[in-house]
Amino acid sequence: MSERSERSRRGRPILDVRDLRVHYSTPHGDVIAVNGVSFSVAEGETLGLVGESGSGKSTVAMGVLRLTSPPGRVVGGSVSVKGEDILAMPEAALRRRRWRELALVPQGSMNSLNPVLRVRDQIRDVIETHEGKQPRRRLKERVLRLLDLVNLPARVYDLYPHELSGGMKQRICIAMAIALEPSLIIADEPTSALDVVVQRTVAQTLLTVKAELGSSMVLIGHDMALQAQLVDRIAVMYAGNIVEIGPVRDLFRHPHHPYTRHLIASIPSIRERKPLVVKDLRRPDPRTPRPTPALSEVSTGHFAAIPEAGDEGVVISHA
Amino acid sequence: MRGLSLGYVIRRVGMFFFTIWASATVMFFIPRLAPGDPVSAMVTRLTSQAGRVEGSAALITAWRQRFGLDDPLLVQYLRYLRGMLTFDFGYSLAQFPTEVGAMVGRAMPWTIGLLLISTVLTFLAGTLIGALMAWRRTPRLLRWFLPVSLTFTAIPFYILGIVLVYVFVFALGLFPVSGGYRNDLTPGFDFAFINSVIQHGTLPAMSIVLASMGFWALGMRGMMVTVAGEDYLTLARAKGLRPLDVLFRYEVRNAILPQVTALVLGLGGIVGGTVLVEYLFGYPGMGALLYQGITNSDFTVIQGIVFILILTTVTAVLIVDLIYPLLDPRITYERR
Amino acid sequence: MAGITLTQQASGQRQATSPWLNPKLVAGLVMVALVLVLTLIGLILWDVTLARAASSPLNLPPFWVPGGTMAHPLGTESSGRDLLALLIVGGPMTLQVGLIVGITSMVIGIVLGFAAGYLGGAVDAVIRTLSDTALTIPSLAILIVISAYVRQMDVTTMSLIVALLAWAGPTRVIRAQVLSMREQGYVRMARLTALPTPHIMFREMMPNLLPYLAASFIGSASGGILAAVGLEALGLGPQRIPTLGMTVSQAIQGSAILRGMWWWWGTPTIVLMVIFIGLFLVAIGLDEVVNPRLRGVRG
Amino acid sequence: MPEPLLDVRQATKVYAKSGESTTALSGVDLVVPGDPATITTIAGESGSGKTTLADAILGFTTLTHGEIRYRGKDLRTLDRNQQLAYRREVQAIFQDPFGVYNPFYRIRHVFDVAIKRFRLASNARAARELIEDALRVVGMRGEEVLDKHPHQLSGGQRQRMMMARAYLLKPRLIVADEPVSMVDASLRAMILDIMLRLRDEHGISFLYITHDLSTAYQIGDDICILYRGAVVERGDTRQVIDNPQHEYSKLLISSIPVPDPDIRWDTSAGVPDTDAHPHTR
Amino acid sequence: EGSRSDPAGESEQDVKTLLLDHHGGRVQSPDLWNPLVSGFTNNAGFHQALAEPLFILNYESGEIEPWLGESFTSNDTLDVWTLTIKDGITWSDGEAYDADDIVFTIEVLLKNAELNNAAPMQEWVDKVRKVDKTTVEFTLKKPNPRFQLDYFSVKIHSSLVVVPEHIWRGKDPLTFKNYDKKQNWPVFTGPYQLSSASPTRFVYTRRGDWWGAKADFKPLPQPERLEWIVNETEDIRVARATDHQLHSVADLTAGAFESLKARNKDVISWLPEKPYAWSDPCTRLLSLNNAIAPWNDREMRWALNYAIDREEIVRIAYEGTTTPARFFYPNYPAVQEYVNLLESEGLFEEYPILTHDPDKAKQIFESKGYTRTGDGFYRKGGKELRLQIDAPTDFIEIWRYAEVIGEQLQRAGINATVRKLAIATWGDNLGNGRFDAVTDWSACGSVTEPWLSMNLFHARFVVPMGKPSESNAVRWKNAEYSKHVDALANLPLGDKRIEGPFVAAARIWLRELPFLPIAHARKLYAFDTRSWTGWATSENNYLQPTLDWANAHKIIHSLRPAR
Ligand SMILES: Nc1ncnc2c1ncn2[C@@H]1O[C@H](COP(=O)(O)OP(=O)(O)OP(=O)(O)O)[C@@H](O)[C@H]1O
Ligand SMILES: Nc1ncnc2c1ncn2[C@@H]1O[C@H](COP(=O)(O)OP(=O)(O)OP(=O)(O)O)[C@@H](O)[C@H]1O
Ligand SMILES: [Mg+2]
Ligand SMILES: [Mg+2]
Repeated sequence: MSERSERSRRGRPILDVRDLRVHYSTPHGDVIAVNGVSFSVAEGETLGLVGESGSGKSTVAMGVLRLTSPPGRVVGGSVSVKGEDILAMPEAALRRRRWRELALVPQGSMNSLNPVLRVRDQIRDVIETHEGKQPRRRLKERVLRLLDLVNLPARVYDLYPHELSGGMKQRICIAMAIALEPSLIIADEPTSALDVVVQRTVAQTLLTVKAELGSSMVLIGHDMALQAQLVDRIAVMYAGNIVEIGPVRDLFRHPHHPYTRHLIASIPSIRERKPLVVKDLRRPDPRTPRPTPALSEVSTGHFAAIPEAGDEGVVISHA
Repeated sequence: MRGLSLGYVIRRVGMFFFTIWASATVMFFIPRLAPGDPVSAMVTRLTSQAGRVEGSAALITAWRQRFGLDDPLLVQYLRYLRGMLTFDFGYSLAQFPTEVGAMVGRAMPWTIGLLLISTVLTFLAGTLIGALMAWRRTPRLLRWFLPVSLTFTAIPFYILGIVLVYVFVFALGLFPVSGGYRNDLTPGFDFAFINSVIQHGTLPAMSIVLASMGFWALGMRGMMVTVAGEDYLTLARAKGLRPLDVLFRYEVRNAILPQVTALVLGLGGIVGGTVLVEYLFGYPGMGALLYQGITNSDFTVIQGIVFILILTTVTAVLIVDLIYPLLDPRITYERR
Repeated sequence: MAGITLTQQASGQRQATSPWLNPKLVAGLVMVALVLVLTLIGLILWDVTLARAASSPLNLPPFWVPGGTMAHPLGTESSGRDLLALLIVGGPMTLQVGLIVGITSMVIGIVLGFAAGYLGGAVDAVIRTLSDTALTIPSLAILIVISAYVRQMDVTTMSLIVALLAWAGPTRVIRAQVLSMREQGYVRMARLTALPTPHIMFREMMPNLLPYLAASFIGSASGGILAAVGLEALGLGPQRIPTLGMTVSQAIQGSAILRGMWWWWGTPTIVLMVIFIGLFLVAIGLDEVVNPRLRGVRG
Repeated sequence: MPEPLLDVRQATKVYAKSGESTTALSGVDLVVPGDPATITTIAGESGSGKTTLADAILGFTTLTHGEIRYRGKDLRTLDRNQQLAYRREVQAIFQDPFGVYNPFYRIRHVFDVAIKRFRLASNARAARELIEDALRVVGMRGEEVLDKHPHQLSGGQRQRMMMARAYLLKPRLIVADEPVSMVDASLRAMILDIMLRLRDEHGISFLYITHDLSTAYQIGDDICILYRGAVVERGDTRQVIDNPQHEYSKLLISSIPVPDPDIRWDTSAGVPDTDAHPHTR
Repeated sequence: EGSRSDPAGESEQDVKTLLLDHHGGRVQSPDLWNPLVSGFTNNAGFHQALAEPLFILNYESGEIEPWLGESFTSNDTLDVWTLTIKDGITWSDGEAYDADDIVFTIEVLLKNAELNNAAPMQEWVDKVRKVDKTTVEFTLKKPNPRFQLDYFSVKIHSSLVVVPEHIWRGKDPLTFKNYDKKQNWPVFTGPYQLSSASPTRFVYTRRGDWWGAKADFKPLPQPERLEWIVNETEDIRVARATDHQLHSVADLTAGAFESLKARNKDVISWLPEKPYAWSDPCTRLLSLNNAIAPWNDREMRWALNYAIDREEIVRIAYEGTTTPARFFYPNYPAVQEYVNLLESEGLFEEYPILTHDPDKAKQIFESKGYTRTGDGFYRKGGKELRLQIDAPTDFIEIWRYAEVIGEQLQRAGINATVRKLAIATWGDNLGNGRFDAVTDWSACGSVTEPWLSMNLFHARFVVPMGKPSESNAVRWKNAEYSKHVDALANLPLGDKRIEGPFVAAARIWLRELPFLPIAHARKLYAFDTRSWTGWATSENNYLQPTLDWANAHKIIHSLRPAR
């Protein structure tokens, strides 16, 4: 398959997801949240994962991390990190690998911090779990440096999560994610609550860390501008599938799938005020089984699903 | 302190004294509401041994006078308040002239020792079981075993106690049958005495632990279940924390909060003792003392014990209120 | 890959059926219902006046033991009561005690605990003082006073008395919980909707405490049954027809274990255990039902 | 000048904590005119007090100093009926769409209670229609979401439901704290469009809290830039963005990422040193 | 206990130690050794091992046997009594026990109304005087033929205790604890001294210097150590006795006793067969409030009597360990002679008190205008016929028979309820007349002579409702009965002249039936013969078997090691 040849062109893939399928069971039948998603991330690469809200991005992230929890379950596919199958690995082995190789910035950073532990303890937890006990002073310095990296004041060290603003919590999560300098960071909307100044700082931090360590990143997000600035390749999800994937420049210049085109068109501008592009999307019922759309290479390394006759109607202009 | 303002602390401490006064007042009047007094109890009890007590009317009058039971209630009440303020509980009316203080002093260490240890053990065991019942990673075998361990809670306590006595004392001869320690030993901090105290305390403690563990477990399980879906647990798992760390530092730490309140309340109440345990095992504690006090209308004994009970409970509650913001940083006592 | 699907599937079974069909809940309800139904049938088919003292020969073993008779299939005890009749009459009474104590103390505890925690201020101060006072009063003292004034204690009165002193603990615990819940997002949401305070307390906050409340309810109910037995054993309860707990404690007083009269303490203990375990399963099942995040989590 | 809808004067909030205290807001003045309806953007640094301000307006926190007047009346002096009216007229979309749903109920609950409380519909059919209508506006269908539990929705879905709810209530003022931070560009456009329509067709004013200046640029009328708890710049949105005066505003605007992979983000501009927060004592 | 972990010690101990059961509940004041105050627990070894009585009433022979006392005689007018004690008695600290101590004790009692036995001493004693070292003379205010019997002879349970003057002088007899380990207090005359006391166990060790051995009264008793152990539940008592860890167990139920016997072949009781038990002196009653309707009507009381089935009560409440009572005297040969006299007079045919006859009850109720309605209860004028029976909570035996009576009355159409009350409330209600009926033992007093119990129902004791009564709480007033009782009062014990007025009074009592005797009290003692023999039983009936009474001295002296 052509994707394979594409892979060999770029470096060794650090993450390889094949035909991942995740379902949520509900009383009214399974919700097919991820319907056969395949992609890979090369060493040092940043892959952007964008897509409609509810298209399954977070579910993919959780699947990759083997954190799908009931009622969700992985019904098929494989995920390998550095060539090892994450999904088949014994729990203990996986646990040791977590965070050192696979870190996560969760989407709900607001609720992802333990409300009864201070910031310092939550960060210390990861460090000490994976690197063993450390002298208090060294540890504190290290945590403070991390906080500084995400532009947080030192006083945050002693605070509890509920004493932080939304953006601060999100930055705590980021600081935590880079604490162990992991080889792959999955960041689920890591900067959605940050002002652009901080966003930029944090993005830079992420990039620096990445560059220094040669780590890779999957950056889930909505902000196409941010994606344009940060990622190497970009994958577009729609209704549980990747409908287009390719180098960021190519994709921005030549979007193929109607949804991608719409996405790019609706980016607001700061330069001029223009009428909002509003379209009504009609998605398939998430419970009906549907085929995984075949991707074809539209240009080098740029794959897109050819919208079939029915799919054309996916995007309908707002009246 | 976190979440506490000075004003709050002052108000709270004021309430502390108010509550003590209110409870003490209630407990002054309650035992006096029923007909009968310690003297008639004493005389009736004497007749049960001696058939009849001659001149009982004269005896009753003389004692009532001596105990001041004929004084106006207000006078008695003021006398009582003064006594409580100075921790002078006076003489037991039923066991006159034994001082209430001495009786309580004799019984209290036993009760506190036994109940403190067993309450804490129960709490730990029950909470742990409850946590494991709700934990995803609990081994299958344990999963079956845990609810089974709780069926002890379903067996009426006294049956459990008696079965323990039969099995461990009479069938196996592992433990002494009753009492607090061997009588041929003098209390002291030597090995023989402590060993004997432990031997005597094991069965009563065991029956308390087995019988009430289930309630803690159920409560804990309920809270674990409430916490289980939280996002921070997912992140904790993603962080690769050791499963036990996730369990204790994240799940249990959040789920345990109401349990702690209940525990502190329970600890505050332990000086009240457990009548049934002490009865079954002949344990020389406060529960039996209070029970005898109540059935004999021994006002001063009731008042003495209940006053200590009030002090400890109200203090425990005060402590809960003051430390709770430390346990749960989200709490504020800010008025809304 | 086969391995994956296996491990993953184990934790997420399909739940196509209604959550109310939760096996634990159903099993628990069935156990409690079984006690009720069997006793109801018993009320029709069996002569329950045999539950009174002096109505039957003494100390008969169950029918399958030599010496037993079908006239008293589960045997009799040493006051001349028929065990079967005792179970039939005592079972529902025991449940009644448990339910009255559980419901009353929980309702009071919930109302006061929520009011104190959510409203704070003076309400909190008053409720706290009341509950702290109640915590220190030995129920025995109250019972002695009350029993001196009523002609005869009945099950309801006694349970109410037990309950009236059992609410303080739940109140304090619930209050503490509410304090930390009241800053939750959905509570704000409800305030934004200008929902009346009782609605916020009981319809928004309370359901999220349900698992814990269910557990405390079971705790209170069975605690109530035991407390009642304690009082009955001291002679302060309803007397003529004993509850199950009372039968057991009379068996103990009558040295049933010593005398090898296992049927005397054994059968009521079994029924008691069925009730307790039934309630216990209901509590566990209930929180799986009401807590949507939990469906499928085994416990 | 007609009486403003909302008038915040000298709002100051200090979080006190053993020994140290954090000033989240210091002397913020803010006016939201009601007639005609406007969208007032509040932008600013993360942690600069935006949410705190919103909380104060919504009555979830009390100010240390200052007052908030709604239609000329101090919020603290409202009686019961006025309070109810205030709730009816001032609604919010919260920053964190994860905690605002009661995990116990299905999604429909937030709609149902609002309809019932504010008597928006006379019967179930009408209610259902109202809801469907509101959902359609945010690109969702009732059957898809109403019977789900909150944890079954994605972040963006939850945020849209919040918007739908605010739409349904048609209040006078909506305090929207980062309402579009978790939705994709296409939906974002859709939601912003709703805001515009609400403003224009229904006369609903917005306090639009965001860090995304490009969206503010598209729909905002006035803007107010908060920095470390204080207002550093205010004015007409377009004027401020096109020609910022304050150092921080300039920095903020220059940091906006460009949606073009070929135009690199200007990463040279300095970042304010947050460690030296002046308002932390 | 603990002996299991020390088997060598056990056999050693077994030979010399006597283990006795104390079942009055734990003793909350183990440091109180003042026998004059009522809060003192005297039967955890005190009056069995430490303090010796002057005389012991032997229920079996009906004789008063001397112990510390030698003789106690009165003048002809029964108002001067002379007590002579043995020579050579010494207190445990070596001081002599003499007339001074007795005079001192009596004077203390005359001065302090709160003390035990103070009331009767104040009622009777005018003067007490030392004649010589071993002789004391009591001058009474009025004649009393029972002066020795009632106060100095362990008639029931205990007796007046003499305290050592040299220790007690100058002490406040109300608050003096009389306990000091260093000085070997308490000081009394018995052959044992206290070695340790706790709420659940009392240990006494034998004194080599006991006066009785020196004075050739009796040799030292065989047990070297006595232990009274508090056992709260019957199960534990039985289990311990099964294991030979208790040699004497008091007051067992039939079932417990039978199971003990089945496990421990060495166990014996007073009677070898059912009812096993020895009869306690206090006959169990159903007392009715004669001051309130409808129970102020003698026919109604008789109707109740017909409704009650005493055989069933004995069978169920007592599991056959006692016998029905037809009169309020206990089941001892001396007083039963008087009851037999009533039988020979035909009184029990005239008043068939033991007859259970529901039809008769029905007739009476109907003749009184009661009709039985659909719910099974009699009514008159719309009012239900009710009877509330109060029983004290912690006297299990007393409420067990109350419950059976309740059931019987229910069957007979009376809405009878049984209520258990705390002892203080129960006693107070009883004294003040706040009751319909109680199950009690308040006719208790006579054991060898007939007057005492009869006198308790003398009309002069009747006080209005709401005032505490000393006796006759049933508030039964019968002048004629009282006159006959008065005629008995000053006749010497055993005098033939007693019979006439006795039968006359009994006739009135039977006709009126102010309260119903139900059953003889029973006390089931179990004795273990593996270590010790010589227990008092019906076959070896040198004394009543009451080891918790002050007469236990004689039993302890009679015990012999079995091996
Ligand atoms: N409960 C609290 N206790 C102490 N400090 C608090 C508390 N809540 C907020 N703060 C502090 O107040 C400041 C302002 O917080 P706020 O949530 O208003 O910021 P924000 O402008 O909404 O930021 P963001 O855009 O990141 O959400 C922060 O420094 C925060 O740490
Ligand atoms: N527990 C669940 N039960 C049922 N359906 C679920 C559950 N969790 C998520 N879903 C559904 O799965 C789909 C994918 O959700 P997911 O959270 O992966 O979306 P997303 O792409 O991350 O969206 P967003 O950008 O809005 O966060 C959604 O339609 C959602 O409703
Ligand atoms: Mg998502
Ligand atoms: Mg905010």
